[in-house]
This record gives sequence, structure tokens and C-alpha cells, in this order.
Amino acid sequence: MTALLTIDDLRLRYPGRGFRSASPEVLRGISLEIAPGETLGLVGESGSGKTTLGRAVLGLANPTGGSITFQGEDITRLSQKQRRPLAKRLQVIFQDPYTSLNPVLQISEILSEPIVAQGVSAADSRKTVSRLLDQVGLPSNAAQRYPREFSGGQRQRVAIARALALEPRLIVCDEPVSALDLSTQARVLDLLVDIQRNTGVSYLFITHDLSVVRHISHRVAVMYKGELVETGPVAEVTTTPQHEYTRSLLLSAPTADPDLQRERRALRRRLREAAA
Amino acid sequence: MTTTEIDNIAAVSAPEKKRSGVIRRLLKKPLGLISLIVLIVIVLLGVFAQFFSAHDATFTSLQVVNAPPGTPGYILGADQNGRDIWARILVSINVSVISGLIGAGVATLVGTLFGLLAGYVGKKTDAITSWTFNLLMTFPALVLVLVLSPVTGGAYQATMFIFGLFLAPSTYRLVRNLVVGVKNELYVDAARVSGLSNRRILSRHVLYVVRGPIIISVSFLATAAIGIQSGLAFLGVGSTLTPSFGSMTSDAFINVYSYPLQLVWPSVVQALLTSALILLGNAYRDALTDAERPTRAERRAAASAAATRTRMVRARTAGAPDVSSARSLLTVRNLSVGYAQTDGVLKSVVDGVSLDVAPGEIVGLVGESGSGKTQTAFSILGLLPPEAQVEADVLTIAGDSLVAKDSRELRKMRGSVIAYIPQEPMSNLDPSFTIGSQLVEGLMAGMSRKEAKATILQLLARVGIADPERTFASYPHQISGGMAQRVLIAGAVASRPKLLIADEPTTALDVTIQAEILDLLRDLQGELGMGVLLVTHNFGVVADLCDRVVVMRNGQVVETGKVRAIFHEPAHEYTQQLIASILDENTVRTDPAPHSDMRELEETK
Amino acid sequence: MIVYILRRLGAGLVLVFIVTAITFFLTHAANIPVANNILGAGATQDQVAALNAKLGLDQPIIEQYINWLVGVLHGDLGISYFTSEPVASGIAARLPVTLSVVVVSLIFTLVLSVILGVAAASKRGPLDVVLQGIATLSFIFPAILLGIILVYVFAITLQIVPAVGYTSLAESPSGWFASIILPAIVLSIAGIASLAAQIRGSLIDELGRDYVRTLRSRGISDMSILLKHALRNASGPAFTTFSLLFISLFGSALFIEKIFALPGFGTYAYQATIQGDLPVMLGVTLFSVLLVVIVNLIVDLVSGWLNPKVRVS
Amino acid sequence: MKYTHGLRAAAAAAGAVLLLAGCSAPSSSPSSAAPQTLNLSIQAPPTNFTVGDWSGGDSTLFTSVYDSILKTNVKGEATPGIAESWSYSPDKLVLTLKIRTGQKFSDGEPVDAAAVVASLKQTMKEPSYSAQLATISDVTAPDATTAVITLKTPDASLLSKLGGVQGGVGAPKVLTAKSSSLDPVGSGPYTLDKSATTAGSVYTLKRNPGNWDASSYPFETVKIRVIQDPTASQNALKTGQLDFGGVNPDQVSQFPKSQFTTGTSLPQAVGAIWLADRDGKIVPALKDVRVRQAINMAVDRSSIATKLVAGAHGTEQLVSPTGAAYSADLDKTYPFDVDGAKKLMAEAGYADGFSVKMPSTVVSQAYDATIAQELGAIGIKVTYDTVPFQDFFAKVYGGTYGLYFMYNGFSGDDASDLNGSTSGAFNPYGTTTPELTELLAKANAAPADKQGAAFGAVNKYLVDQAWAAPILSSTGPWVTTSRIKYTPPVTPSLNLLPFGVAASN
Repeated sequence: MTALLTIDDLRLRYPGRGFRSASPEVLRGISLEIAPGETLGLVGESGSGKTTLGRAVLGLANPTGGSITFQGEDITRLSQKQRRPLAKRLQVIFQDPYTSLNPVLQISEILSEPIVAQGVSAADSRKTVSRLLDQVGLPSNAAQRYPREFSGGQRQRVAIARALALEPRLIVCDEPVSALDLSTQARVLDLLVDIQRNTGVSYLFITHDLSVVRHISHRVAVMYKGELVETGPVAEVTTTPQHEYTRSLLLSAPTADPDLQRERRALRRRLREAAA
Repeated sequence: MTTTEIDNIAAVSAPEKKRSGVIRRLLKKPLGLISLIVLIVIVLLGVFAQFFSAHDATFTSLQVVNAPPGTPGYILGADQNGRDIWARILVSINVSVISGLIGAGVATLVGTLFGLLAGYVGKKTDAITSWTFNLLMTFPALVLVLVLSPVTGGAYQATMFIFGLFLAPSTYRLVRNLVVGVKNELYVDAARVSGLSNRRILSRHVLYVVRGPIIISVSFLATAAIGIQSGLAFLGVGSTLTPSFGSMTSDAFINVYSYPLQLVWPSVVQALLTSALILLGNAYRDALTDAERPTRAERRAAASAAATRTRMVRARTAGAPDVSSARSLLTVRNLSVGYAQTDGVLKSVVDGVSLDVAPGEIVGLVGESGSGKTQTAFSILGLLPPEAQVEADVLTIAGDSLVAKDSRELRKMRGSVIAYIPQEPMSNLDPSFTIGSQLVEGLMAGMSRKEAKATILQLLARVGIADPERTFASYPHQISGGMAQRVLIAGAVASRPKLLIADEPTTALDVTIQAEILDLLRDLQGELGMGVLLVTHNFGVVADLCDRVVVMRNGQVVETGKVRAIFHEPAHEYTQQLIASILDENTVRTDPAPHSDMRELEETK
Repeated sequence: MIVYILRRLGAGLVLVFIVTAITFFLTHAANIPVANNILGAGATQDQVAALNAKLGLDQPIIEQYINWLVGVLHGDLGISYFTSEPVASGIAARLPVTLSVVVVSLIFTLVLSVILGVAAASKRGPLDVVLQGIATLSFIFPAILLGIILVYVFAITLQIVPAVGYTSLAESPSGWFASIILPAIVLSIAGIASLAAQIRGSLIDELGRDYVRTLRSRGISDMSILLKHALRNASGPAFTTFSLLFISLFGSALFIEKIFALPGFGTYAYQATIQGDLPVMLGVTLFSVLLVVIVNLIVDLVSGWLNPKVRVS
Repeated sequence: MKYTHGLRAAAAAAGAVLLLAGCSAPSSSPSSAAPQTLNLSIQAPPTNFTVGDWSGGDSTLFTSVYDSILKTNVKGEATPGIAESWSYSPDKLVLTLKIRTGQKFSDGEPVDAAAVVASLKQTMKEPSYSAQLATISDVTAPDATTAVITLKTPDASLLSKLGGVQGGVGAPKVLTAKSSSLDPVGSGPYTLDKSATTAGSVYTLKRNPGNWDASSYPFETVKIRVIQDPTASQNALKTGQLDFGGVNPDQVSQFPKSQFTTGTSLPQAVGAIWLADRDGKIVPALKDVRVRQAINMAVDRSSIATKLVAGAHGTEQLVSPTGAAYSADLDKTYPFDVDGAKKLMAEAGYADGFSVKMPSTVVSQAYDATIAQELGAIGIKVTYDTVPFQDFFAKVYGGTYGLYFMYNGFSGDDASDLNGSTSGAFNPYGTTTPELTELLAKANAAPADKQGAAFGAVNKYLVDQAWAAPILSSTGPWVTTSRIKYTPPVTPSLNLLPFGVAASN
């Protein structure tokens, strides 16, 4: 299998405040691959480094070691200018639909901006905008509105449309549904799966929610304290976890069934008492 | 896309249809409109000075020296040199306006340009420019102006140019800090990922967003520049023959005891000019905040307790039936919460809610965002902002009615009978005080400081904090989110409340921590026999903790029932819909990644 | 902590070095005929040259600056060209005057703006509007007019304070206070408005924060929340304004000194600059930069103390 | 005070005037109820106290710490000082001074003829006074109580100069020492109290009971503040922080009779546009006498004197109206006549006028606009440079300006007035004519009874030649607190003799 994205021994340490003060490493040698059309779910608790990994792929954080290869091209350390052509192939959907859309721009401006930046005429970009709105299930009159006029789920659709504008090969999804309501969450996930089926785009899907991961991922990678502790097909990892951390993660997530949850709680308590 | 969401768009956007711009909003404010008119009138008087005055501003007539106001041809009188005060005021307006324009213009241009660069480009640029602007701030500007006066010839325009540079640091700081804030916004990241050039990001995203505060600062800079010019002229720096408010004041100051009015005229006009500028700036800021308010309101819908006053709960009707049973810990009947809109219409967010919590019972209050669940919880706690209009037939805790209680009585209840656990652990601790001191404060009413400390240390140990002494002395930023939530729980149960209201107590936490906190809550509830009202949108949490569930939607209760019943046999359509959207643990994505096709595609490239 | 203070002071010294250098070279560029100004009476070329030699003005510019720096390191700031007074004693005599006025004025400003800001933030509505009106009015009210009114009422009519001049604190504390009270009030007037607005704004922000609600949920009194918790957290941004205020008040002291005939630092600096009295200009520059550095350091230390997060370890 | 008072500059030590000076102080010793402190103000601080180097406004400070060879009393007469008597040789070229014995400098050294010689020689050397003492060829001290001044040409104003700053005598040991600039060692009626003095802002004088004339100076302490702002000094006067000040006529009523004494000063100074560049070095037009005359005709003296400066009189002469050289007829030489002035300008070849730069100082500020306008009416376009007063004379000597407005304080004698008007700051380019030189020489050498007429001829010549454009001679009201007895002097701001203690009722 030819990987679309290959991450090899990626390390990252944020610059310290003083001259020599070093902060702890956030990424400690991460290696993973994403195939074309595949969704890789990246799970971990806050501070595990999963968001940093996504930002490193997007060029928003600077790795201190290792490499990121995208479609055969080393994109580990590109200048902003070198990175610009990459926008056509690599896109992002952020967690917070409230801050990922510029509040003072109309939806049409938000959506046409990446297209125009690639040199497409304004008239053509208008057509693309209405196609995109249709694709994410928003009415075409949404183009003339501002982000604040939409609900969270609708905004996240706008963010998805923006990511799709340039027909990318990989979209980094950083917790795209965690800020959404339950019913909206399911619909947005369905939309993402549909889009993947239609376009063959790959997702690096970052989340802390195991049920979301199950829903959308082909494969799952589990991060813990800057390291990858377990990788594998979603069914395997979520049913027969190998790593202890993955196990505790699975047991900790409360399930939406009072009786099942009581069992899980008891199991967890036993495990903890055994450990102690 | 469901039809409900499309409906929502229409519904939400309806009042927004006539989306008035900031300028229009500004003109709608009486203060904004008046100050704008005053400003325009003053500026026009200056621009067309020669049409409004009978004499040249520098023309002296010895016949009218110190003539009183009303002298023919000299409306405001003449000064000590026999010059027309009115004519001089008109010319002074021009000098002031030009000074304001130059000073504020230079400061804004320089400050904005370098502020953008420093905030956006990187740490090194930031360090260098910040250092340079700090230098500018320490530099004695007057020295430079005087030293350079042979070069500038004392022309006030050149002087104001120099002072513009010295005013620039304030704009620089403002813009830089705004940009640093905006730079970390996700939409700027998104723009970068979208392949936008730095210039485009700066001009379109960053500058566009920070322009409001810059425009406001311009009004202050202009006043400052006008003040500086008149101050310098008062001191006699520069040409003394150019009429300006400062030189007029200086002339009049000499004669203040003989002709005090001569001092009043320039002062009044200058004050009018500057106050119009400032009030216009203020009105613009208000217009800008108004424009931003909807987004903020949404983001902080629950957190808008921007007041220390407590909202009293009003009885809906006199003699409402007392349905609170002796067994019930919390009884709520027909509770509504509304907020008056700017157009005077009351917008209801909670509408006729009734619910009960029995002693020792955990009741889940479930609903999506905007369902009114948090507003319901806060109205029970008496923590809604004063704008809220709260009414209820019955609102009783442990047999004690909250209706018509004043804020002091409510506060007493909050300290003892009823307690609260918030959602976001970090933001709910005062960053400036140690954990211990904030927790002790709540107990000080009933016991000595020593006792309170002992109680809190004991509690900290009880909520699972390994080193209570150390945590007691720590500041909030020194502990983790999970610890902070334990601290808040300790704070809530410190007074051994009968009713605990928890607002999404685990939403901000990682799943592993969430599980521990849930365990802790259950244990404490068992020990203390508290009734708990648990506000949440997480059905996993509901399943874990709750005995009964109240489902809310659009401010109303749609269904109430035992936890199993809700999960297994939801009666209401909405509840069914909610239960159905729960991502099933058993469905795992099985369709294979279509990488085979893609590989072919890759290979043909 | 001490390392931090020393480092900041070190950075301040670099700033002093650069700012005085700029002043020095700009003054030279402006080419003020110092010798002619001093000698006056149709001085001959020879006399001018002799005086220039005496003042060291015939040396290369760089050397003159280095000489000055060396002098400063030995504690010698030079002698005024015009009043023959050693610059150090000149500053020592005048700085306390201006500092007295500025510091007392800052205390007024602080106290009044906290009262106004807290009142406006906690009692929103009509009172807020009235307070804002007062604040705006005070901002635009001409200081000169206020000065003359105060002098007329308190000095001339009531005769409870002097109209001009300065009495040193050592000489008579009550005389000192009487001699600076009016100037300090006049100087305060503009700052109160901006600082009160600042405090009001950050207090309103602070009162909207989550922890305020949590504190209330524990039954803590409104007064304690407002004055102990919210005010302390709101004071951070206000303190930054405070340091800017100090700088601006120090600058505007010149006008006050004129009206009240105070022998202060501003007048000293102004006269020196007009005449091209280079040693005084440099001394004045040095001290004003140092003052700004120290005030900024104090403000940072205080706001560090107020905000445990940025507290220097 | 609104600069209505004159500016003493006859001795080049010019400055803004707040004080008037004179003599005939009460010789009675101060009563026990006498005020201990006299509070005065000056507008500009002195640059230093070194003998011969004194410049800056008011000379009261200098003449208080240094005794002078002679003294000038309130009537403007030369009276004994360090020299208890003096005599001229018949040819008026040798002045012999008999030095008083028993006087001591504040460092304990005796005041003798050698000190007098050293001080006078020092003053002659310094640029500030060298021009004014240029008539002196030598000074010698044949013995400890005799000093002899030899002159190149007779100088009728010499005695007056020796009674002023130029006659100041300091201790020879520290005469030129650096310390003397702030720490004067003299034998005057007062000593400088350094502990209560801040150079540039407050000067405190302590009475020197050892001075031979101590009884003329009843105040234990004299505190002299530098107050630049006229309103501030008026405030200080009203609150009693100052004991003396000049005010505008319309302000007199603000000082209640119960607390203040008021009066009107003698003519103190002449305010004139000094047409200094009579050789046309930087303003060629001024070389032409017709241009200078045109300027004289363009100025509306009587209006300026009555409207701009209440209480002044228009004048066309540089001498005091109280002196013998003054002639009322001369004030009709150049009546206000714009057309006539224009005609003269055209005749001189300046029909289109010309542009000049003038300095604008605190002293001239009140007149600047009017002067610019009136000169503008005959085609002379005036632009102003703002010049701080301290720099004014330096700039003028530096030859920066062809013409400027300034006051020249009257000295009490025609000789000083006219010698002063033709030298120093009022003749920075040193212009002269053979006729003037001759007229001056004749007048200076004239016997006392003929001097009035002789200087009258000089005066007439200066008026005819439009040497300057005099505008007004100023008098003005003064105010003192009622505990002070003030005697308006002929020569203002010279010394503390006009100040005495009011008789208590």
C-alpha cells in the first residue's frame, strides 16, 4: 500500500521561555501512515500530543526531529511560501466552529478565499461556493450570511465546506464534533463518511471520544504522553486492546446504558483495586 | 441536512435581516449622533473660517483692545492685542484639527504597521519592535521637539509629526496584543492552511478584526494630539503668532483676573471639540460591542452572571397551590426565565418547568444546548444575572420557599443548604488566591479560621487529593484540571448541603478523569445523603449516576422518568431522537478504506 | 527575584545609554550656538573658541560623549553651562518637587478612580452613566482653568494654601502638603477618567467570570466578591495603565509647574533644552529614563504580586 | 505685571524687570516689629555670580551680595559706596577714589584698593561689560585706600556704572574661581544663604550686619523667587507670598487698600524697535535713513501706548522724560502717517517693501502682532522667531536680527541712557557716524552744568537719524504688601534700597 501520509519518528518540543530552558517533549518519536481514502482515528487524553501531531502535519507546529512525508514529498519543515501549493491537497477542520470561522466575513468570502488564493477567478469561485454549500447540506442563501447567524452544527458544515473547497487528498480533523450536540454530532459524522465515500479523501481524525472513533475510523492510533502506544484496525483496538492505557480508556468511557455501565464500573473498580 | 436546521437558519436570521452596519448603529445612538454633528459643525466652522468671521485672525485693531463680547464685529470680543477672538477661535479649530489628524495619523499608521508585524511575524521581530517602542516611550519627546526646532522651524505640523511617533507606542501595544490574540484564533490557522499569503491574512483576517479598537484609539490619540499642540502653544513653543487654543489660552491667562471670559472661549471650544471626539469614540465602541453581542451571548449564554446582585424569584400568582410534598427536597413548579430584548420583548429561555428532587436522589437534567437546562439550574441557585426575569409558582428547597426571598436570605441558603459544582474547573477558581483561602472563605460564616482550615484539609483528602497541605497552599494554575474539579467538589460539599447542583461536572475532563470524578460524586452523595440535580448532555454520565432523568428542549420539560425507562422506552419523540443519536458502542466502521482505487489513481499520475 | 530586578535594571541602563546618546547626537546635529549663548556681549572669535575649549566642545563628538559617560560612571553629571550649577545637585533640588506632585497626584488618581470604577461597575444603569459623564467631563476640563479656579478659591480667597512655590518635606510636612496639593489635584484630573474607565471595564469583565459565580454559590458576600476577588483580578490591566499614567503625568508636570511657579524637574528640563544646556539635558534625560525604568519595574513587580501566574520565581 | 516695566539694559546686564530700584532708604534702624523677610521675585534667573560675568535680568541679587564702588540711590544719583569719596581730574580723564576702611569680605579678607582694582579689571575683561567699560584705559591702586581710574576719553556715565553691576567688588582670592559662580564672596549688605538657595528657582539672602550701610537694609532675610509666569506672580502677590510687584492699571483695584499699598512708578524704560542693522549687513534696507524714518512713521505710538499698555506714553526719544536731554518738541518728528511712510519707502527704492525676521520674546509678545501689522502696512513683511528670553541678547549680539523690539531701562541720567543706547545690546553691529562720535565725545567731556544741553544734541541727532523707532516710555502701577514702604526709584531693579519698612500705625 502506498501511503498518502507517512510520519516517521516525529519529535517535537516547544521552545522554552528562556535561552536554555527546555520544555518537555510533546511528541516523542511518532511513526504512522495513512493510506489514500482511509480514516485514521487518533485517540488520547488532553496533553497526550494528538493535537500537536495534527498541527505538525499542517505546518502549524515545527517538529524538532523526524519527518512527515505527504504524497512522497517531505513536508516536515516547509516555509509558509513553500507550503502554499500544499493547500490544494491538505486541509483542516478544527474543533471549535465558533472560533475557526472569522466572525466578520460572510460565508461566501470564507469559502471562496482558499479558491481565489489558488488563482481561480471570482466568477468561478462563486459557482464552487454554491456547489460546496450544497455538498454539505446548507442552503445556497447561506452564502450571504455571517457565521454568527448559524448554529454550531451549521458552522461546522461551513468549516467542512471550506476544507473541501480545494478537493484535498487529506483532511486533518481536530475534534470536529466534540463541541456539537449529540444529534448534530451524528449527522456531521455521517456527512464526513459520505464525503469520504464520494471523493476518496483521507482523514486524520483526532478525538478523545472512543464512540466517535468507532463510528468513523478504519484504523485507530492511541497516543499517551507523546507516544503512540497502540495502532490497529478499529474493531481490534476497541474490543481487544493490547495496551493497558487503551484498556483503561475503554473502561473509563461511560456507556449510555445504565445496566451495562454498572458492570463496566464494577470491572473498572476491580482493576483499580488489583493495581493498588 | 435536516429540515429543522434549515428552519433554524431562517428563524435565526429573521431579526438579522436588516443587518445594520456599525456606522448605522452608531448614528442610532443619540450620543453618537450628537457628538458627530458637533464635530462636523466645529470642523466646518474651521474649514470655512473666512466666511464666518469679519476679520482676519491676526488683524489687530488697537481701538478694540480687550473689547467685551458683543462689540460690533467682535461677537466674542477682542483680545489684548485687539484681535477678533471669534476669528482666532475659528483658525484655532483648523490648527487643532490638523494637529489631531497629523498626530493621530502618524501614531496610528506607525503603531498599526509595526503592531501587525510584531504580533504576527514572530518572536524575534516582536522582541526588536517591542524594544524599540519601549525606547520611544522612555524618550523625552519634548526634548526632541525643542532640539529639532531649528530644523522644523517651530511649525506645529512638524512638531505634531514628531509627537505622532511618540504616541505610536500606545497604538503599537494595542494592535500587537490584539494581533497576538487573533493570531492564535483557529480561523487564522485555517487561513494559513488554506494557502493564503501572509499579507492577505494580515489585511483580511487580522486587520479586519482588530480595526474596531484601532478606530476607537484614533479618537483618543486625536484628543491627545490636540492637547499636546495646545499645551506646547501655551508654553510658547513654536510660532506664537499662529492662533491656536494654546496660544489664546496663554494670552488670556495673563489677563485672567481682568478679562476671565477670554480664557473661557478657547477652553470651551477646545473642550467641545475633544469631548465630541471622545464621546464619538465611546459611542463607536458601544456600537461595536452591540454588533458583536450575539456571538458572545451564544458562547457565554450560561456564563453571563455579570453582576453580583442576585435575582429574586417572583411568585407568578398570589396563593399558588403548595404542592411541595414533605418528602421532596427540591420542588419546582412552573418556573420560567426570560430576558428582555433591546426591543422590549421578553425572550423566554425557560418556560413552565416543573421538577422534583427527593432527598438522596440523583436527577439528571438532560438536553441539547439552548434547551434551558443550565438556566433552570441557575435560577434554583439564584445565580442568574439581574437582567433575568424569573418567575415560579413554587420553588422550594427542603421545605423552604425561595420565592420572594431577598438576596441576603438567598445567599445564606447558598452557603449551607444548596451547593454548586461548575463545568469548567479552571475558570471557576479565582486565579489570584490560594485554593485554601478561597475554600476557607465560604466556611468562615459558621466557624473560626482554624476550624475551617482543618475542615477543608480533611475534605481535600476525602476528595482524593494526595497532598492536601500542599494543594491548600497552591494557586489554581499550579494544579491540574482533574485536581481542580476535586477542589471544587470539596468546596461544594464543605457546608454539607442538602442539595447539590452539578452543571456538566465532567464535560471538560478526560474520560479517565471523568470516571474517577463520577465515582467520587457517587460516593459523596451516598455518604452525605445529598439530593443531586445533575445537568448534562452526556448520556453516558446519566447512565452512570442518575436515578431519574428530566429531558428538556427549548425551555420546556418534554419527558421525566426513571433512568432505565428513558433509555429503554423513551416516550417522547424528541427523547427517542436523542437516544437514537447516541453513537452505539457496538457499531464499528467496517467498510474498507478504498485505497485500492486510490493506489491506481496515484500510479497513473 | 534579585537576579530578575538586577537584570531589569541592567536592561534599563542599556536604555539610558541609548537614549542619552540619541539626545546627545541630536543636540549636536541641531547645532545650538552654546558658546555664543553663554558669552553674549559681542564675544570675539577667540573668546568663543576659548569657551568651547573650556567646555570641551572643541573635541570630537564621540569623545565628548565618552567623556560624559566616564563622568557619569564616576558620579559626575557635569555642570550646567548656564547656571554653573552641578547637574547632579540641580536634579536633586528639582526632582523631589515634581515627584512629590506626581506621586501625590497618582495617589489621588488611584483612590478616586478605584472608587469611581467600582461604583460604576457594581451599580450599572443610571449611576454608571452619571459617573461616565463626570469622567468625560473631568477629562476635557481645561487644567489651566481648573488651576486658576483652585488658586482663586483656596489660595487667594481662603488663604489656606500658598499660590506659588514649593516647601520641602524636610522643612515642614504640612507646608509640603499645602504647597503641592493644588498642583496635584490639577494634575490628577485627566488621569482619573481614563483609569476609572479602565477599572470599570476590567471589573465588569471580571464580574462576568465563572469563578465569581462559584464564589457566590458558596454564599460569599457580594462585597467580598467585588472588593476582594474581582478588584484584585481587575487590577492587573489597570496597573499597566498606571505606569503609562505616571509617564504622562511626569510629562505634563511642566504645565503645572508653570502655573504654580514650582521649581520642578519639567521646568528645569524645558529651560535647559531651549538653551542647549547639554549637561543638564543629558542629566535630565538620564534621570527620566531611569525613572521610567524603575516605575515599570515596580509596576511589573506589583502586578506579579497581584497575579500569581506571572509571579517571578 | 504685564511687562509694563522697563528693562534695564543700559549696562548690558539686561533682564526682565519686576523690581524698581533706587535709594534714599530710611536710615532709621528697623523697629522690633519690623518684618524679618522680604519676598521678591525675578522673572529670569541669573546665570552666575562671578564678578564681571553677571548676566541675566534683575541685578538686585548681585548688588546685594557684592558691595559696589559707588552706589546709585533712588533718585539715580551716584553716592558713596566702597569708595567713600571720589574726584575727577579737570580734564575728566582721571578718577581718584578714596576707599573705605574696615570693610570685610564674607571670607574675612579686608576690602581694599587692590580688591577694587582686581574686580574692575576682571569686569573689563569679560565680554559682558568690556564694551561698556571700554573708555577705561587703566586702573591702579597707589595705596590700600586709593584707587585711580584712567580714562581714554571722558565718560559722563562712568559714575553711574560704578554704582551698578560694573562696580561690583569681590574677594580677589576667589574672583575668577569656579566656586564664585554659585558661592559669591563679597562685602555687600547681604550674603547668599546657600542652604536655602536653589540656583534657578529660589535665592535667599541673609543680612550682613557688618556692612557699612547695613542700616539701609532693614530686612533680616530677602527671599527672591524665580517666577516666570506673570499670573503666578500676581497670585503670589495676592496671597502675600510676594511683597512687591508691578501690575496693570486695571488690576490695581484687585488689591484691597487694607492689605496693600499701591503707587505709580517713575518712567522706567523706553520700548523701541531697535533698528540695529544701520549698516545694512543683514537687512540692507535699514542702511537707508528714509526706511528707518518710514518705520518711525508707520508706528501708531499713541494708540499702542494707551491701548496695548495702559499707563504708558508714546515717545520718539530714547531718553527719560524726566531728564534734561528730553525735548517735548522732538516727539512731533514722526507723526503716525502710513502714506507718508510709504512715500519714503518708495523714495528709498523699497516701494514693494521687504521681508525681515524679528525675535519674539516674552517682552515683545504683547507688541508682536501690532508691530507686524503696522510694518506690514508699509510693505515690511515681518516673521517672528520665538526666542527664550535668556537667549535674546546672545542672539542679538550674534547678529541674528536686523531689528527687534526691546525695552531699555532708564538709568537716571542722560549720559547712561544715551551711551547705553549707542552701545552694547542696542548697538550690536557697533554702527556709528563721525557726527555721532563727535557729539557723544563732546557731551561726555562737558562740565556738569552743560551736560544736559550736550546730550540733548545727541538725542536730537539720534531722533533725526531715526537711530531707533522708540514707541513708548512706560510707567505703571506697583503694589506692595502694606508692611513694606516702597520708594519708586529712577533706576529700577538695581538694588534693594527702595524697600523699607512701613511705619506702623
